[in-house]
Amino acid sequence: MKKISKSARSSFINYGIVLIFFLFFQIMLSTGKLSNSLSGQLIPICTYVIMALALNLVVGISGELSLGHAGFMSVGAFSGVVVATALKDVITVSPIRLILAIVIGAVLAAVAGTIIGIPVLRLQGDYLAIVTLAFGEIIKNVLNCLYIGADSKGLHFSMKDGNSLNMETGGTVIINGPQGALGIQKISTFAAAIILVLIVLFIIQNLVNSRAGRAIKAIRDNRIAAESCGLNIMKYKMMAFVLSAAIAGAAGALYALNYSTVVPKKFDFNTSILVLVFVVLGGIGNLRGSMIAAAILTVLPELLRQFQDYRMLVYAIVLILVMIITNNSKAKDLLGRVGAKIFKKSAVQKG
Amino acid sequence: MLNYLINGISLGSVYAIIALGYTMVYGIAKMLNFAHGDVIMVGGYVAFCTTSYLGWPVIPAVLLSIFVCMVLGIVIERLAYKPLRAATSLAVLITAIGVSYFLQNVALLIWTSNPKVFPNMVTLPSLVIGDLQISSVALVTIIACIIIMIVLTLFTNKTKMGKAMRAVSEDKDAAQLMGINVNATISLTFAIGSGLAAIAGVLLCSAYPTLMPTTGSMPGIKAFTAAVFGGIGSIPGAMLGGILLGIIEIFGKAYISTQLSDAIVFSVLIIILLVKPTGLLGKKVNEKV
Amino acid sequence: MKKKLLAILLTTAMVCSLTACGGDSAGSTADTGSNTAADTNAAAPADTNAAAPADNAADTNAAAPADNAGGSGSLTGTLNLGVIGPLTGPAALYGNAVDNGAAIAVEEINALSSDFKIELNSQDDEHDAEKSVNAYNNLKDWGAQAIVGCVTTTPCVAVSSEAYSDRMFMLTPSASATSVTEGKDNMFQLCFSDPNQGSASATYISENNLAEKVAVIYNNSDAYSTGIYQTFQAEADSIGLDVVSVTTFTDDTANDFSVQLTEAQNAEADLIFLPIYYTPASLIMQQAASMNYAPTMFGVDGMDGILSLEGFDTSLAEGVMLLTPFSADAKDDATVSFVSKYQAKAGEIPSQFAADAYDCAYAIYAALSYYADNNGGYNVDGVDYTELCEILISVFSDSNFSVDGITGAGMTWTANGEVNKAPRAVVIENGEYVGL
Amino acid sequence: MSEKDNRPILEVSHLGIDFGGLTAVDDFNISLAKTEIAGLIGPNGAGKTTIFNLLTKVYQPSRGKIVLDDKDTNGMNTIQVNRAGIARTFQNIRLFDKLTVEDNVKIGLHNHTEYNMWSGIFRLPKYWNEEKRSHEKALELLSIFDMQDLADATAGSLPYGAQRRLEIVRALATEPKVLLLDEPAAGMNPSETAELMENIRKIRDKFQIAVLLIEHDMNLVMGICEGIAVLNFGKIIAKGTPSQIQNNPQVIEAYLGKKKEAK
Repeated sequence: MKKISKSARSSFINYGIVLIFFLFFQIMLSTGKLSNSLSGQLIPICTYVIMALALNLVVGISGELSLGHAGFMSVGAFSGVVVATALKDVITVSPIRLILAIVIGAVLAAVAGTIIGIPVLRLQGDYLAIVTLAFGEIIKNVLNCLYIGADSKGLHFSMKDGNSLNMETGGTVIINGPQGALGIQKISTFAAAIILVLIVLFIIQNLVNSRAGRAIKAIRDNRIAAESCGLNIMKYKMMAFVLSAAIAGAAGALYALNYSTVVPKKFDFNTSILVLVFVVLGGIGNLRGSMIAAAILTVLPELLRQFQDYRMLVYAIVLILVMIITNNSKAKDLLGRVGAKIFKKSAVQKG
Repeated sequence: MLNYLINGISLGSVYAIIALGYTMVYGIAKMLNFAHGDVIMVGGYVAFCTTSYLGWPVIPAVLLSIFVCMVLGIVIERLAYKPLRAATSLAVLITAIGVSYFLQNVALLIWTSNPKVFPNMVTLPSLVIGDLQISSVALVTIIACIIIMIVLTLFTNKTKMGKAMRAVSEDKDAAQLMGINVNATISLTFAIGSGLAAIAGVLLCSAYPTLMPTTGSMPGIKAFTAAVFGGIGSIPGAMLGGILLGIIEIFGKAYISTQLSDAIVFSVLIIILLVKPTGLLGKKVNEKV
Repeated sequence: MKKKLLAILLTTAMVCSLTACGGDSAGSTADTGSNTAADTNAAAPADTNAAAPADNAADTNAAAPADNAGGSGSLTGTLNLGVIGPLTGPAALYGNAVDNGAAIAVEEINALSSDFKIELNSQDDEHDAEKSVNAYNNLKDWGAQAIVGCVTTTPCVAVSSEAYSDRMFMLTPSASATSVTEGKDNMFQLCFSDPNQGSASATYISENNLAEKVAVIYNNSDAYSTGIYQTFQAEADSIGLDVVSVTTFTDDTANDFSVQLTEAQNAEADLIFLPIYYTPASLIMQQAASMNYAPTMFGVDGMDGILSLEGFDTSLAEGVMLLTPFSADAKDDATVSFVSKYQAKAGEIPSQFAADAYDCAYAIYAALSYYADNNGGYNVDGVDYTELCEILISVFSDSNFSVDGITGAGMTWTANGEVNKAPRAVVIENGEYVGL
Repeated sequence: MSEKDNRPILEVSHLGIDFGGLTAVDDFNISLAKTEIAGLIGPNGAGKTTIFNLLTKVYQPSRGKIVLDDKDTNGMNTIQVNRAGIARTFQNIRLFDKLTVEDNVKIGLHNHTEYNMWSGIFRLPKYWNEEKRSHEKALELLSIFDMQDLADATAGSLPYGAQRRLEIVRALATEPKVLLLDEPAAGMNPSETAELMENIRKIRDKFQIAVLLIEHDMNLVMGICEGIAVLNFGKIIAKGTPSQIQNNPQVIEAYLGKKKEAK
């Protein structure tokens, strides 16, 4: 039971961090001490934290590189928007609409994840990465051609253009191809975002510390040995992938409903990479690390607006350095030695 | 119809040249060099700067561009990939993505995001056969592609260095035991791959003359698709995959939908990988248990 | 010239004194009108104020209507004007043009009078809605009182709805979709709206009998391009313009246009409508030329700039027609002056984005002057942005308020935020824009 | 407990596989009694590990039949074979390096732990009961090799010998009927090997299973194996008891003789 309590402690620390984060900013917010800039970023921060957790489930826990996670985010975002907008008059209580939008966003993203996962997860390594990338592009491409409108008769779909939705006069176009979703009612709230972060943390942490999570990690560590132990490889890979897709979809819905507009282009390869950077810098497989990395790296560029030109460059260099340092024994040794030297020196100076 | 075919082959030839670089590097270093597409972009910019700003003639400009890219390829390999030779493919791929972003952003700082119009490097009249008209750029691209493939095939099969490359790609440790300098061979491969990228860059930009820091990324991804399509690691496979992909893209645009042409291209990749996971001409490699 | 120099010197002196006493009033507590310090400021420099515009008449574009002359209605204080646009990333071209254009206008306005200054703060949005909202919030923290922006459509839709609920006035130089202004009374456009451009293009083509059969190639992944196409198509259908081929491309496939051009050629289109930006347009022209296919190319304002594209063979653009509000080759004094200043500042020929931004700054200045004239003076120091928003909305919706800018004379606005100005068709001849 | 059960549990007949025209294993026949300890020996490259890979369906056999406990394994994959009752260890150790020792064993117990993903996520009573049971079971299995104190250590951090032992425990946890050990004594010193021999016997007796092992250490093979098959160039060249094998001239020439000379 010692083992369980150890992982449980780590889980509770994570919940605690999220709650402290929430309380701190909620108090700042209600006392009006928070700058507009920061208060406007609270929900995006939560979204990226959730995305980082979702991607970590695939990259860190399941050990497969997905380069198309923004695609699932966009499926969630657009389906969430459609739900929230179509039900505007039916359900007037916005929190219920938000929950519904997030749930349906997650479900549709899970469906997308299943459709994509079945063929993709049969592949391994680089192939899997490139195919997820391809799927991300396909999703973007298809959404760019998707038009959805709503009128009294229900929803109308078209893949051609907004004119061919054949809607009654008075119908609203919810998704307008590359112009994306327009006129979204902002119903995401900071509290809802934090609750979603907590739920996602709860799901991932409990999964990881259960039978299924163990199996997912075992497959990551050694696929052949896992097979020889009778583990159903596809089942557990799918579990991690689909769950991750669903979480990304939920994050997408939360994100989209925080802005009045959202376009398919937002969820491109660059966004997938951005989330990957969070995961890598926070530590692959390290949930807490990726949460913190996501939060800091979302706020930091805003604080360093004047260095905007160099931001992506710095990201790139940091990405390379982190990979080399964490994966090369020589570099690790060197860093360790330098670290020890500095530590020694300061110790000597102090002494 | 025939016009579409010619356009497809021409576009496909560019993909094929890029795919050759991908496939060689993958064959030897067993890594997906994501930054390959951005080396293309660097090649394009070098050629652009030397011809447009310095007024160099075409041939020296292309040669310099090849040289710069070869050096760049070796430097990238030494600094970023070599330390990771023992690491997981995940780590290497992430690093390669980092290198790709690095190159793009350096280019953004040097050349800004303003698009540059690439000067026409092939100033020959276009070929007209009856109704059919083949632009000189397309012709040069196709011919260049064929020559490169023949030279590469001869190189890997007949020369000592080429044989060393094949040995390294089969088994690094065994090759080392046989006295092959593995590091030098890998560097050579990166140099050749990057040199090809420079040629591809010049040809790509001649055919589609807009040059931006992101110019290389989409063709790079598509060329990788082509390499996988043809069977990664196989030189004729890359050629075949590239040309087929070009044709599929053009025909997809012409007969299915211009909006979804990328979706079509990527769907083909996925279908191929499902039906034949090693690509059209790829060999199946069993994991040693 | 000497007079101008004197005015500038005086101005600088006044800026110093203004910032000195404006320091505390910049805080949120200051009330409008009751600030005595500001009042004395308003009274003292009346002469310089009167002298400067006379000198710079060409540039001020007779902003304030002449019915209310006299020093009593002068505008004073310092306006915090925010600019939001993509200063980095792939769309940086447009954002930087807007930034420079607005900066030139602000320099000129600040040189006009020592009483009224504009302080400009440009924030980057990377052509991304999320970043744009961040930039907007950043500007709010800085104390922005009105916004010029956003430059691109999608960010503008996102920011304008934030601004709508905050009550912050926005004037966009270039975000042309109707969704930008729809249902938001605080949001005004200085550029043509997309429907305007689309239907105007269709009408123009039809009325001038430019073509029997029209092909369209548009960017399906771009909101601007799709928006114009849709209204073009609708208008073409209603006036009976024969659209024989419609093909698309995306940002990712914006290199090979052989299929689109072949289709247009096979459909025997004698005009291709290109509601796209000039970079892909330049490729289309090049590829059409290599196919020996020479239809009339008809563009919209995004086509402007094609002649200054680095390395572009301008002979390919010969005969291209476009509807654009601005051409850098116009010979009127205001344009010539703007172009030379812009070249000195940015080292390139200004695009319509720059010109629109330039006009935006002047339009806001003109609106405030108009209000000051009609209300016996106005001091913007420390004015809450919500108050300024209502003032600007009322002025911009006022049918008597008009602005003469370098992108159009006698620009007026409708209450829903769209601009009324005459679209100008130009044709490219001998590598220059020639008005039609 | 050392009572013999002579009913066959594993019957392999005419097993063979070709790799691209090259015959790696041909006409391999073996029969394993229910609690037999048998050895598979032969020079390097003789195809011993290939046979393990065939038995566990890592490779699908080109021909031949594998019958486990009267069930034909034809058409089964690795996973199904394991569930049917064949567990194995690997020549080049394949542990779940980043998992703890206990979790490694729990992976072995995976198919004998019964609760689904949702019970795990929502921590339903079933989760607690089953986790408790598998925790106890894991410690019990680890205690065979006195490894219960290492339960919280990371598998990858264990010394070599302990890693080999953990692999055996993990294989045992899947509750096999036949246990395949691929060079279990590799890298162990003589005293460790002796201990291992003892433990293999103990395991056989306790779990009543058959053990087939590949080993180069002749002391171990001759010491515990009841039957031995000698493989060379993918074919069986001799079969019999340890003493029969030791005296078989063919074997001595092909394998033992050479080995002695080399030494």
